[in-house]
Amino acid sequence: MDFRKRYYSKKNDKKKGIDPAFLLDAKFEAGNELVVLFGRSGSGKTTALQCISGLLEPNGGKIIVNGDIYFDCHKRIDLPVQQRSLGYVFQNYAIFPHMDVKKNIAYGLKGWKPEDKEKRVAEMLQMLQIEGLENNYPSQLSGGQKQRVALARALAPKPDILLLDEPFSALDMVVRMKLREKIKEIQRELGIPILFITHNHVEAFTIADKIIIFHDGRVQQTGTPEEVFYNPKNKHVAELVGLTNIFEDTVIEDKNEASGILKLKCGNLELYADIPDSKLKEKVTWGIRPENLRILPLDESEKNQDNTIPATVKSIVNKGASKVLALKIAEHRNLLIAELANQFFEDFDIKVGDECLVKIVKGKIVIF
Amino acid sequence: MDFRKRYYSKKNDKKKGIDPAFLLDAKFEAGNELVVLFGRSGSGKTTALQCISGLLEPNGGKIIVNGDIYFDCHKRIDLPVQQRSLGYVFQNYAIFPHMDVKKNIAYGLKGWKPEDKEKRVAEMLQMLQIEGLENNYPSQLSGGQKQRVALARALAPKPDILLLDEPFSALDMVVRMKLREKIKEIQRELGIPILFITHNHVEAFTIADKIIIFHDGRVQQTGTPEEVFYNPKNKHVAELVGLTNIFEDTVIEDKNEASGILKLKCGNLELYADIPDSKLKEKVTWGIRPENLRILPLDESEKNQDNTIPATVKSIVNKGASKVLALKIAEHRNLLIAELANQFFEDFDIKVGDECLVKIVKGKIVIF
Amino acid sequence: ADTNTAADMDTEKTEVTTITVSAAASLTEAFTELETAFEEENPDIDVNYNFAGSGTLRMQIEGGAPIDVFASASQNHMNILSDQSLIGEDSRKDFASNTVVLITPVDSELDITGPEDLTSENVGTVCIGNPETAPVGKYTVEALTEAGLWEELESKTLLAEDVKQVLVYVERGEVDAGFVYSTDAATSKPGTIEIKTTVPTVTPISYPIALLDASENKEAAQTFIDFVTSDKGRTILESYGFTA
Amino acid sequence: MLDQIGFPLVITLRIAVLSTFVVALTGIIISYILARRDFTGKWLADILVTLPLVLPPTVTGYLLVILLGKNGVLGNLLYNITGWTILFTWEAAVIAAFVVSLPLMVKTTTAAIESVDREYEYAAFTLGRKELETALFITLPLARKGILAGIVLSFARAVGEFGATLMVAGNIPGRTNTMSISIYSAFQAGNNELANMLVIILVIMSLLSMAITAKLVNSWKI
Amino acid sequence: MLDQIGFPLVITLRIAVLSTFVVALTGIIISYILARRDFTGKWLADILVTLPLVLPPTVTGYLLVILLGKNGVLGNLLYNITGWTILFTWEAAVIAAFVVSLPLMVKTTTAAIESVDREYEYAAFTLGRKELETALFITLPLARKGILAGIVLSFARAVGEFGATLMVAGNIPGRTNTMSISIYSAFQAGNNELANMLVIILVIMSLLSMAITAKLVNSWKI
Ligand SMILES: Nc1ncnc2c1ncn2[C@@H]1O[C@H](COP(=O)(O)OP(=O)(O)OP(=O)(O)O)[C@@H](O)[C@H]1O
Ligand SMILES: Nc1ncnc2c1ncn2[C@@H]1O[C@H](COP(=O)(O)OP(=O)(O)OP(=O)(O)O)[C@@H](O)[C@H]1O
Ligand SMILES: [Mg+2]
Ligand SMILES: [Mg+2]
Repeated sequence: MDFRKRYYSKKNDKKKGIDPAFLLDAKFEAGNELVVLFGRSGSGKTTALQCISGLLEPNGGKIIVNGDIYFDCHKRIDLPVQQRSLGYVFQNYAIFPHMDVKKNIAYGLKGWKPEDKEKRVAEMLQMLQIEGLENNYPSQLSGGQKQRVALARALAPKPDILLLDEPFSALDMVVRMKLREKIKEIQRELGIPILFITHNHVEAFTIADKIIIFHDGRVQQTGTPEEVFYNPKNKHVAELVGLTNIFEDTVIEDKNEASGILKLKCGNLELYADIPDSKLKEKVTWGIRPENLRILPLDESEKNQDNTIPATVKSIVNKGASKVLALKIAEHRNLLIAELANQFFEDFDIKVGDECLVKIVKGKIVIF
Repeated sequence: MDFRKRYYSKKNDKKKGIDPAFLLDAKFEAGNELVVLFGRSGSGKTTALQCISGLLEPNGGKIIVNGDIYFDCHKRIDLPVQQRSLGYVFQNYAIFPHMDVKKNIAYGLKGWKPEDKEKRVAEMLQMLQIEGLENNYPSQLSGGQKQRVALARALAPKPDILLLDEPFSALDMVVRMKLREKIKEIQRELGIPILFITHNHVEAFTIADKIIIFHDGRVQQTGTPEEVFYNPKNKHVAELVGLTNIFEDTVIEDKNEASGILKLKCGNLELYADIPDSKLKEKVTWGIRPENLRILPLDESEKNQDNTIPATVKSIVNKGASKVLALKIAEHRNLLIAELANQFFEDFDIKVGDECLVKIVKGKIVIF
Repeated sequence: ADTNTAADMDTEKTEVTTITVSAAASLTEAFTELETAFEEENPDIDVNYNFAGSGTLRMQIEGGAPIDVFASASQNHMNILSDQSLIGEDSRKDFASNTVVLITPVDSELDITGPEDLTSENVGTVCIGNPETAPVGKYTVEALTEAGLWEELESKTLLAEDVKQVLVYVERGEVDAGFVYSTDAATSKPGTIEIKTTVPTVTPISYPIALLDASENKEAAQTFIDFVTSDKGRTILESYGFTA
Repeated sequence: MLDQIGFPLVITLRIAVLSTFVVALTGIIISYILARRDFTGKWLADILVTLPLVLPPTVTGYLLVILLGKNGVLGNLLYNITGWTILFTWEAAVIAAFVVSLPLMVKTTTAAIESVDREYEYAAFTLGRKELETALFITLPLARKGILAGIVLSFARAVGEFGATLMVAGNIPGRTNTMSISIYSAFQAGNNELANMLVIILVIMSLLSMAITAKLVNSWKI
Repeated sequence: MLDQIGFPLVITLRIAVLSTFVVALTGIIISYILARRDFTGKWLADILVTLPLVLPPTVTGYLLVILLGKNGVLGNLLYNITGWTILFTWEAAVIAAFVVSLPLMVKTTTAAIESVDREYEYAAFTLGRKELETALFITLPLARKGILAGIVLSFARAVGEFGATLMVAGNIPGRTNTMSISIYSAFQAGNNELANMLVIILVIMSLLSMAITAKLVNSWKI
């Protein structure tokens, strides 16, 4: 897949040669796997799905799914939506308001025998836990129920490719977990490509075979969840995957064994990091995930260890299973954010205002 | 607040005396604090907000906000929506399709001076990070952008009560985190009640002053996030707050110091737990959060400790910052789910199929 | 220049009375010319016409329309008003008459010279006015009945709501023959119809005119009626094909 | 008297129902195309369709006579092929009713279809449904309020149609005298009693038919 | 000739514009009430509004004459108060046009308003807007496609109106001879040249006006 789509804010802008308001330039591969499209709101994920589905005509490039050319700008191919055998869950569901749940779900089952239809609908109802609602009209459904009807409708005809635009956004965790499993199962069973948009980190990480990061209409990085989450390529990706501690510093020492030394800008602190290839005196952006920071008691013996710096606790927020600490480092403007399992606090009682040591684990530092 | 609302699947059902398809029976208090409504999809959260807003007329009960009677069945009071001074973010946004972003946001600013309006709109645009989109029409916005416009529109007039129906569901984590802070800030600044619906655990936990758990139209539990998440009152709440390990067993020994002993049903294992008041031979449902399970190496010396049982690892799923283990306990049908920070696995290498010990921390066991 | 000043002085002196005359549509052109002559003679009276089918005019009067004079194309409508005492009986006069003619399309291949030829099998549809709504139809039916042809012809007749409709059908060759007033035949598109013969009618076709009882300008209205029935008026009407 | 009422009633119903049926069908097709397609000359089509509305019915009738008469373009063709002249038959009245009520149907339905959110159509496309199926089962049912309004207006107009009908169908007692024409005749003849009776029957008939149509269209959820 | 065309053109435009304006206003109000309110006798209101459509215009005209004439209920009242008879004035033509085009406006607009998602109105309510404001700035703009269709239909109908107008306003040259009536007269008098000319002008005028209306209404986003 490699296509472009331009949006203009006014119709005439195109003719007038005004720059488009938004330009999507998407280039990625997706095999028969579950691909998560991940990106900021407004980065072009929905637009990408719409181009693939054929609901939007790209301005250029080509879209090939499993060898079938869906769209090719040069060969002037533009397969009609109907022939693409899609299952598409729209971000706003778009379930038919004049049909009840049953009819909505059965709508894609064209040419099926009535009893097969019946069976398939029942299967879907059960899978999505909306049994008992089959005769409700959309106006009689809750938000999450609507979303599940949209999912059921898209899944029912066993399509050749699934495009899911934030399909679980309105669902509670219990259904959501079950459905994540189901979607993975369906992917394995049917061996089809599934493109999945989500804003949920855990969802992206657990469900994806591959994650594609969008930013401002451009693909920034592609890779397995581990690659993308643990080794973001640039600042945008890093921010997106929750690598909250991002700094910019200068390399002050270059080691032979292909690792360098970074010096924190506003201080006299020196940090060691593994950098594949960096140049002396070069400015680099580096970061570390909050859960990769270690907190130690203010113990003089540890103080002089590599990458261990004193800090003051500015705030502690309980997230349920873990706590997030904001740490002020001496002479540094930005706060360091650390996340630690609640269990940790059982052994180590720390409160706002306390002083402690932060260890920035060398191997976990990411350089962009 | 204490009101009832019945939905009938057909109009005539009411007259015919058929049971309503759905009955909401909500009874809760909400002061000037941030209250999260938490519950399964279809449990009546949106319905509750709609009753409070006045868009639905409850079938009975009363709704009093800050001393103002919004609705009282007996006194026949039903304050018009317009006089309730609400900010309501609809689950499906409902932003006006024929107005651009600016006009949408300014729509509630009736009677403001033009320059004040202008200023407030600019403020909102900036706060919600949708600057540059002010002249776009809703059809030219992405899902998340629409949601932010809906939020901006509701917040702009500085209402006396905020009703937010999954206001962040379509937003990426970066904006979401900022907006969580903003909403808390607004609550503190204006000192108004905010009712907030979300399906996100972390969001509920971090943002809420108080959580109200809905299940099937009824309020199950009310309390601080800690109370609700760590001490769910019943199975429904437990499931909802992610207390995934739930079992039913019989109390086989009752200790004097007000704690009992539980015996796992299908095994010869004995577990100790703190139970406030339990009766011998009584069946109880108990559970433990996944992050409160400890995994230890299969070390004979530990084996005979209290609440420590051998188990086999069935699956390991990486969630990004932590891993979820499914553990098979000898002779027990259900799997135990444990969640451990990734950091833990650095010291302790465990793979699928490995045997290990699970420690069910006594103090963390919850009895319903 | 003299008359001008006289007229100017007149307008200053006497107030102009406006009268409304409802006249049958077939009188449109004749009455329009009549107005100029009349107003020249009576500068203190301004005539407004209201042209429509006689039936419509009658219904307007029944409904209480502010009309001063009614000039009908049929006695029937005048009679209906008379029965309701809506007209001034004394003022009722016949002021013009007309004749019914048999017309055919100009390219007609049928050999039609008179009404009796219409019974021939070759003749298809014959168009006549609806006797209930168009006076011409009533006269036609009477004439055909008198000639003993009506029973035979009735099945092939097509009723038109007014004379113009008959004319259109004949002009376009949609029917084989039709009966219209001679005055209407004169207005047809040149070279489209052929007048075969004048049909003798049982009752003479006379146009009655009368003052309306509800008129608030009876004097001026009577002046107008007098003018229409005067020699001057007659001459103008005759120039448009009406017979006196 | 029964005869004076019975026949006009039957023929009027027949003409109105048939013409409304045809108007609804063609109107929906034209409206769909106008609402969902872009083509050069769209404005022309729009104008042609609206035209019969601004012309006095008699003029429309006259134009139809010119078109359908023995010597008219269409009429001549028809005559040469079938030896049949449509003028002065009740079928001609159907055509007249069709022409005068089509604008009502098209304008109303086009607006209704344009107001249907295209998202639903797209959803149907992704479910493998062709445009025709989508139009039938998604677009039109969603536009049914407007379509119903169009049908009711067209039916009422067909029933009340008078000027153009008179011109093309004539008034052949026992063949083409519709209610409207009969009422007109009765009024013109000063037979107010009959006229009033006919008006009452016409009104009752129209209301009944409209109520039935409304029921039918509103239940159209397919 | 200019006089034979100029006056009818002006008077027709004046009548059509005025009546369309009044029809649009009252039609929108009636439609809003029909679409958004439940009351006993709603069906009756619905019927009364649709009625003028099924009656032949001449009959409608006749009923209006009876109502507005000196001896009519309204006409008598008016006469007693002002000493003025509305019959046979251009104002009467406005009333006739109003009556015959109101059903078109109401049916079309009611359908359009009913199709507007109430959610938007609710949103406006929560933002403190009264129902009237909401109707003006939310409901009606969202229904504007249907409203436009209604206005165009009403305007066209007012321009083309003939039967009822002739009945209540008469055909008084220089005072009430509208385009339609002039065309009819010219046609009756066999003055085909004038008739054709008038038809062409009528058509052009209507199309222009409709185009302008469409522009106006479509830009109505407030
Ligand atoms: N019709 C349009 N005209 C102009 N700009 C548009 C149009 N539609 C979308 N856009 C812009 O294109 C960008 C991409 O939109 P898209 O819906 O693809 O975002 P997204 O990644 O799906 O975001 P979200 O997560 O919020 O749904 C947005 O910034 C949006 O403002
Ligand atoms: N008009 C209606 N008629 C009948 N039942 C209805 C109607 N509207 C909603 N319901 C039912 O009422 C229940 C509660 O709906 P509600 O929208 O309040 O749920 P919710 O808690 O907001 O769920 P979600 O998280 O999915 O948005 C649902 O089970 C729904 O099916
Ligand atoms: Mg999107
Ligand atoms: Mg909801």
